[in-house]
Amino acid sequence: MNSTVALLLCGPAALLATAILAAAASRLAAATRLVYGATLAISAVLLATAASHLAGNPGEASATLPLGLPWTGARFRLDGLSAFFLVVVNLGGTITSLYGLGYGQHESQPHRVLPFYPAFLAGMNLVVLANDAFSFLLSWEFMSLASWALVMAHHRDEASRRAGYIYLVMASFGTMALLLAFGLLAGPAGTYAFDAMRTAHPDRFAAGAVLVLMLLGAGSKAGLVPLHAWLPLAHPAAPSHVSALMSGIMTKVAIYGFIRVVFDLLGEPAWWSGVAVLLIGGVTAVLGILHALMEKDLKRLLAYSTIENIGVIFASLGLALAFKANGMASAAALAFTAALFHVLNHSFFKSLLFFGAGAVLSATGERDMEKLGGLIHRLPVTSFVFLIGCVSISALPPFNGFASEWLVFQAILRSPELPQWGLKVIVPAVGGMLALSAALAAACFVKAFGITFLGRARSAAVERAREVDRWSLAAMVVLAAFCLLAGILPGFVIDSLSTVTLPLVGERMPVQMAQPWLSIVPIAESRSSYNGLLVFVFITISASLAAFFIHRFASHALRRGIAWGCGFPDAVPAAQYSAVSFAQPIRRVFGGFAFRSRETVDMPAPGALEPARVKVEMHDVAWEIFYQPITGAIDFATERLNHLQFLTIRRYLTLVFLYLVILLLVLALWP
Amino acid sequence: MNGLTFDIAHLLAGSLVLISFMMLYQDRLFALINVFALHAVVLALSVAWQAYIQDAHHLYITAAIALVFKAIVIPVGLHRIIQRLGIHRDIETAVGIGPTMLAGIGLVTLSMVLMLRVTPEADPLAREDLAFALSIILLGLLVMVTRRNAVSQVVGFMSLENGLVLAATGAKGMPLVVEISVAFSILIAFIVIGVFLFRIRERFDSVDIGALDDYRGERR
Amino acid sequence: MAVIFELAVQGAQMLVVLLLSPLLIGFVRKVKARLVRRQGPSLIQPYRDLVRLMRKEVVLADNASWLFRVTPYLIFAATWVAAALVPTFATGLEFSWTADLIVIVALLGSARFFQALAGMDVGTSFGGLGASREVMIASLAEPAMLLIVFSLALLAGATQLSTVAAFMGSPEVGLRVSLGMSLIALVMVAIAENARIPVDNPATHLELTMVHEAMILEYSGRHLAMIELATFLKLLLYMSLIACVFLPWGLDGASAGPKALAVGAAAYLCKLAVLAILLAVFETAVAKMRVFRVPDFLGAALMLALLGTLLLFVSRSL
Amino acid sequence: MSGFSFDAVAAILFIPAGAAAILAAMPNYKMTALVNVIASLLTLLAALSLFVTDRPAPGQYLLVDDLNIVFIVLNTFVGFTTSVFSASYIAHELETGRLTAPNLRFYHAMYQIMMFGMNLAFVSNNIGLMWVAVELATLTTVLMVGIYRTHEALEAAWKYFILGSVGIALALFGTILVYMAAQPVVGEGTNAMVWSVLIEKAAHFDPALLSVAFIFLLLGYGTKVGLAPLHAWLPDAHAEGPTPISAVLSGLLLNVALYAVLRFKLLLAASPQAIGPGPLMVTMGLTSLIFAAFMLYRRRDIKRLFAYSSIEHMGIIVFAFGMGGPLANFAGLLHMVMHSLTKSAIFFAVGHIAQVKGTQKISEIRGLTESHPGLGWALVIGVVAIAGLPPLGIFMSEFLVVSSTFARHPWLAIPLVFGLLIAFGALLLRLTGVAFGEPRGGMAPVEASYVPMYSHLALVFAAGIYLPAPLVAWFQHVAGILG
Repeated sequence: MNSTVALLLCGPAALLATAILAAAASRLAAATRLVYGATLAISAVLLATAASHLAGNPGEASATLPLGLPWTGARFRLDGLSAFFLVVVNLGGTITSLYGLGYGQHESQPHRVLPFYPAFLAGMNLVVLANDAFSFLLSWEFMSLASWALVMAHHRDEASRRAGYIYLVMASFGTMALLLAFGLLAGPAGTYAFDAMRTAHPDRFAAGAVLVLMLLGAGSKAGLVPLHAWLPLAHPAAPSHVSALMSGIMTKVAIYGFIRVVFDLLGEPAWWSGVAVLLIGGVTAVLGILHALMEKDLKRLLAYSTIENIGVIFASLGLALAFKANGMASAAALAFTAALFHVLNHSFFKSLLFFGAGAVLSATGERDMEKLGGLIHRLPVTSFVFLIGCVSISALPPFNGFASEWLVFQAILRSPELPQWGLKVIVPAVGGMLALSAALAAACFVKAFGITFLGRARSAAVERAREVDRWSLAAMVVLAAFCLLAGILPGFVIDSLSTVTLPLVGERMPVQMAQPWLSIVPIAESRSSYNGLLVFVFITISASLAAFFIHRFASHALRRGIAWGCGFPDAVPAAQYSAVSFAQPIRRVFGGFAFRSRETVDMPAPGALEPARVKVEMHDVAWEIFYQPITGAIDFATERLNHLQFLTIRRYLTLVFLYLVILLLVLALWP
Repeated sequence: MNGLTFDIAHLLAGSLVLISFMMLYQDRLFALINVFALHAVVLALSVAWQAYIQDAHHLYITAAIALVFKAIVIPVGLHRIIQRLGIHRDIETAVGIGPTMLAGIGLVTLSMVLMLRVTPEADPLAREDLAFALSIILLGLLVMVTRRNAVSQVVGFMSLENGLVLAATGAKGMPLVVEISVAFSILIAFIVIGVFLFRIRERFDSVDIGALDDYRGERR
Repeated sequence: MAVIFELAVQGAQMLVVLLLSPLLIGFVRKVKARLVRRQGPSLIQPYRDLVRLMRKEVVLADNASWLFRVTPYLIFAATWVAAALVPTFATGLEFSWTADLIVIVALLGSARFFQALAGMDVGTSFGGLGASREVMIASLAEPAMLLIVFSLALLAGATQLSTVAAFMGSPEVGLRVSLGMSLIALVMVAIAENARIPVDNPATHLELTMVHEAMILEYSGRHLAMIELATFLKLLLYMSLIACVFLPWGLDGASAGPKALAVGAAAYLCKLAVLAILLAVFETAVAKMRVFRVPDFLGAALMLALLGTLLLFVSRSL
Repeated sequence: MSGFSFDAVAAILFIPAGAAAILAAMPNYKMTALVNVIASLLTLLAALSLFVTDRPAPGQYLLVDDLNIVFIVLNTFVGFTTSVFSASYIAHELETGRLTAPNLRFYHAMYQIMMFGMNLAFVSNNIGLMWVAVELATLTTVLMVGIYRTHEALEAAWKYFILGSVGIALALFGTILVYMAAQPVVGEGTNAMVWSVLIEKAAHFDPALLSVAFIFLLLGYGTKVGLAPLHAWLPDAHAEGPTPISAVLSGLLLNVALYAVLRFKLLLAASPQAIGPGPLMVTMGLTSLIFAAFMLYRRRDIKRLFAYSSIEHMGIIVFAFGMGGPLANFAGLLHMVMHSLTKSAIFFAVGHIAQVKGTQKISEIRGLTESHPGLGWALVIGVVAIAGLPPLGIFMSEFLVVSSTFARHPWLAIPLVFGLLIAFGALLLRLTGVAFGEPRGGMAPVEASYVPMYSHLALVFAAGIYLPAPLVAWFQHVAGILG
């Protein structure tokens, strides 16, 4: 039993112990501080361990406990992949706990959050460590269960109850899909250990079925369209720091599951599997961000943008699959690295943004952007870090979001070397989708920041807003710093990812830290290169140069006055552009096919006094196509079958009698 | 065994099936009960005959129970109940006589077919017995499901049980036959008392769906 | 020694773009004025405007935040860096490898991002109007631009502008349909990005039609100067982009020595002049379109770019 | 056979019988409750002693082997916990006056007789004796279901009684047929009804007779297992009887009938030419599962809801045993044990909830986790367990059933998973309504006995993450026996 793994297993154990203690002591006043402090410490230890493993790169280590499935035992294994995802999980866990130290104080019913929060963290850690199907699924579903309990924390409002319900049903649907996938991988003999699955290669059809089932199972947890319906309901319903965990971290655990099975256990992929994943990823990215643009609830907007990022990640995973299937190891390594890098980045800025939303929520009590505005004056620090989050997620240099998307595009540019025509044509198209989603993301977050923090206050709640506590601010500032660092020093991250990519796609990206001036060069400098650090330095220098010159040689006089606004008299704040009106042009452009949206204007008759009204009706197409029929069918079946509860005894006897006769007939006709 | 004993046993069992058909045909309660009394008598005879040919004396007890209890006590009791509940005028078949008869014929053939698949090595008497018993049981069930009235369903159940007794006695040296027949008599007593005491009104299914809904909040 | 020379060249380029861009604008305006038989302002009018603006005091709306005041410098810096990284009179500059074409597009994206935010900061309805229309246009223009980048990169096997330019200069390019399509798409995108007619009218202040102007409505004084300069730089950037990709003649490595550089500079000026005249003619020829026709316009660009990319495979396979 | 071990088996039978006699005579209800608990405890101890002592050789009437010892221990354990629960439950019923002291005397006596019947059914080595025992248990439960004398209670009892009697008759006919099949081979007399003998000789029996017999037995005992479409009595009996009885019905009586079915399945499996029992059981299992899953949605009465979930789980278990093979049988056994524990725990909780809220209507119960955290969270854990979520025991069995089925017969796994998901949706929907939201209904603090339900849940939880090696070996051995 390897010591590292032992240490890593003690972590979840400690977390579970914390959960139990929290359940016992959750009504104490100090409980919040204690619990989040404990989780902070534990996650930090786990983070350090995993990071050192990833950096030190001593290969794999495994351990087996006499738990779980009797004849398999609970197996755990630490390799590059799980180490990386452990880093992601526990980095998120650490910072979220830090945030929770402050934010948790606002919780009205702490006893509904505190016990489940450590359990949730423990579940995610265990998923990443598990090395047999049973432990994996157990931890997976335990993770869902804990997060469900957290979603139900505010159980008094109808919305979160509904969210929780849909969430857990979808989660167990996903688990069933994974269960079937593992059933196929394990075979009739029931060898549930991953090591055994790794060696046994399923035939083509089985492999295809496993891929589809993984897309269903892991995809439903990660939020791939059309399995995303639960995500924008559940993530916002939870307390904000939990939303950050669910959106920033849990979706990544789902991606880990996908990678573990498809890249590791399944053996050599078929080229069409790449096509499937690519297309789903591209569509998910575009639809997700379009939905986000239409939202006016800040947290729901963030949840939808999570869907977009998941799409980007899956697209580049699909690219990696396609390259791997054609034996282009270096290109596969590039795409795979890009995906993992984006995983890390998204965990940074999505957590940051959800923290910001939480700060806004606790400062104003509002999630609806139509009631916010002008917060930049009230929450200076929060607004600044939120702005950094927005810039990062909009993939703008020199921040981290751009670095990973740039790598994705570089990977896409390798596509002409692919032999299959389908891929040759599809990959650039998907590239176009990704570019579109990136541009829309920028639009979306201009809206998110502009409506929430800029302009004038739209409600009295904003006037009373005060900057949030130190803990929350500290957490957000740390994340913002990470966003910048990962953006200007991408080479460091890429190199530390080499231990992950090497075993899974058989190749690694060239060493980046050796490059002059710390720039990153995926293939060759003559092809393409990017140096976030220099770009950052140049922009800073030239901006400050300009500022200096102007203030030195030109005027620096300044006068405050009322807004000009083309000479219109100062209108009420309600006259500002609102979230909906901001999105209107884009809705006109894309709404037609994405939401089947229709705008109707009813003008009053000339001289009539009532105002003209604009009605916009939009449809959640995925919901209407996939979910309503199912619920309808179930409703119909229950309605029909329910009559059987109300038969008379004679009728029940008749049932028995007929059944007997039928069986006897079967027997009589038996060969 | 010699042919005569076999023929007599065969005759008795066959006539039991015939009487079951007669039951299917009745649509008045009193008539039904009388026919059932006849059924019980014939059963008693055949059981006694089995007791004689297997010279298993404990079977005489079964025969006696059948005669006293089923042929006399129960029918009389049912007569009284019917008068109490004042339902002796009801026409109470849920399914028409014709279809019922057809179904009955189908059931008999079915049981014959099933039992003929049994390997001939088995004791021929047992085979015949089983075939007849099976058809009696199925016919009894048929009576139960084609009649609306509690009393006639009780009758159906009892004829079904007669079939069981027939089978049990037909099985050579089967232990516990007496105990079982006693247990069944008690069971039937329960049912009859249930009909009588609990005032399960005219039918088992008297408590209509609406009522169930009101009581259990199970309305859709 | 060589390093110093190269650094000098790089610095020279930065200054050149900075100093040349107002002149370019002045030139375009002059030509447009001539085309409609007007005298028009002098070539150096833009310089005068800038200086004047810088001297004026800034009138700041009451609830303008720090972001509003920082933005102009950010926009200017981002655009300037981007412009400095596009080969103008020489390729392979000292820092040209810090950013490839994608990064340059993204840098302009950052500039736009902040400009839109600044537009919403004061909280007038016009700011929001401008911002929302701007991001709508960008949401179509950027993918189109990236698809153009794809087709160029697929052709040249690189997104590094110097390499692309060198490749386009080399004989093996030949005449390709997809290149033509990319060129048209690029021009359309450039028109949209620079808020020129028919997408937007830089000279208008008519509320319902303006996009770019609406965002910077609240700016004044030195801030406005910064933004104006950034706009000039952007136009120059796109022109030099088109020049170095589609008319890469006379371009040479930065280390080629003074003589070659002089040739390159001369060639560059000619190209700029040609493109500017073309732009002026085009702008005088067409009328501004309704805002909600713009998506169709850019959609066409997007389709052209995608088509170019796909045709590339076909032509490759032949 | 060693003297003590014989005592052990005898004790399992005579302690309940004797206790019943005593209870029938005792006036004071507090005492009766206590005696009831003590008797159940003693029976449990006797059952446990079967592990340590060597077992009696199979006799004419009694038999203890690896298969039925599982059932015996489970039976006596749940019987004991239920008696503890029923003590507190019944006390409350007496206060509210739904039951009177004489009722209680009757109730407790009946309880012990029922335990006697079930234990007898398990240890009997004789198909006739088993039949008698099962009927005894059934009749006692019928009487207990009707104990409230309300209209619905009588209605339910009557339905149970009639359908049960028909079941009895069919099962008896099956038994007779088995005897007829055995008699030519084994010879006349009791031997032709003794399990241990039958199993050995089964290969030589007449396959046609055996097949007919199995159909009758499957329907007869299947009625008691509550397999659709023979289930009609089950929901009402659960809903209208006293909750301890609902717990016993779901937790134990269904297992008794299932045990009988399994025994005869073994018999049939031993005779190759007869029809395979597997397909029949798989079909019935899937039917019950899917049917019950859909029925769960429209339920308004909380006890009836969980009654239907019992049908669903019996379907899963029968399916698993029908699939056969070491994995599926192991899963079936595990699932049966887990279901007994979980479902009885749920009924414990539901009983107290119904008492404190004064209603069984789901629509009138809200926000339990807030008004009564102890009961509410117990219900949440119970439902989470019964819905097959980890880290609780049923997840493990469902994991094994589904994955092993999918690996062998993919097309059978699809409807299985479908049914599981449908049922999950319904249970969770109801749970969300009952356990969360604005509290509604009676707020009075409840003096509940939390020990039984939480001990059950603790066991289920433990089994979900850790099965002790001896238990596993033993289960695997039994699974091997079941073939």
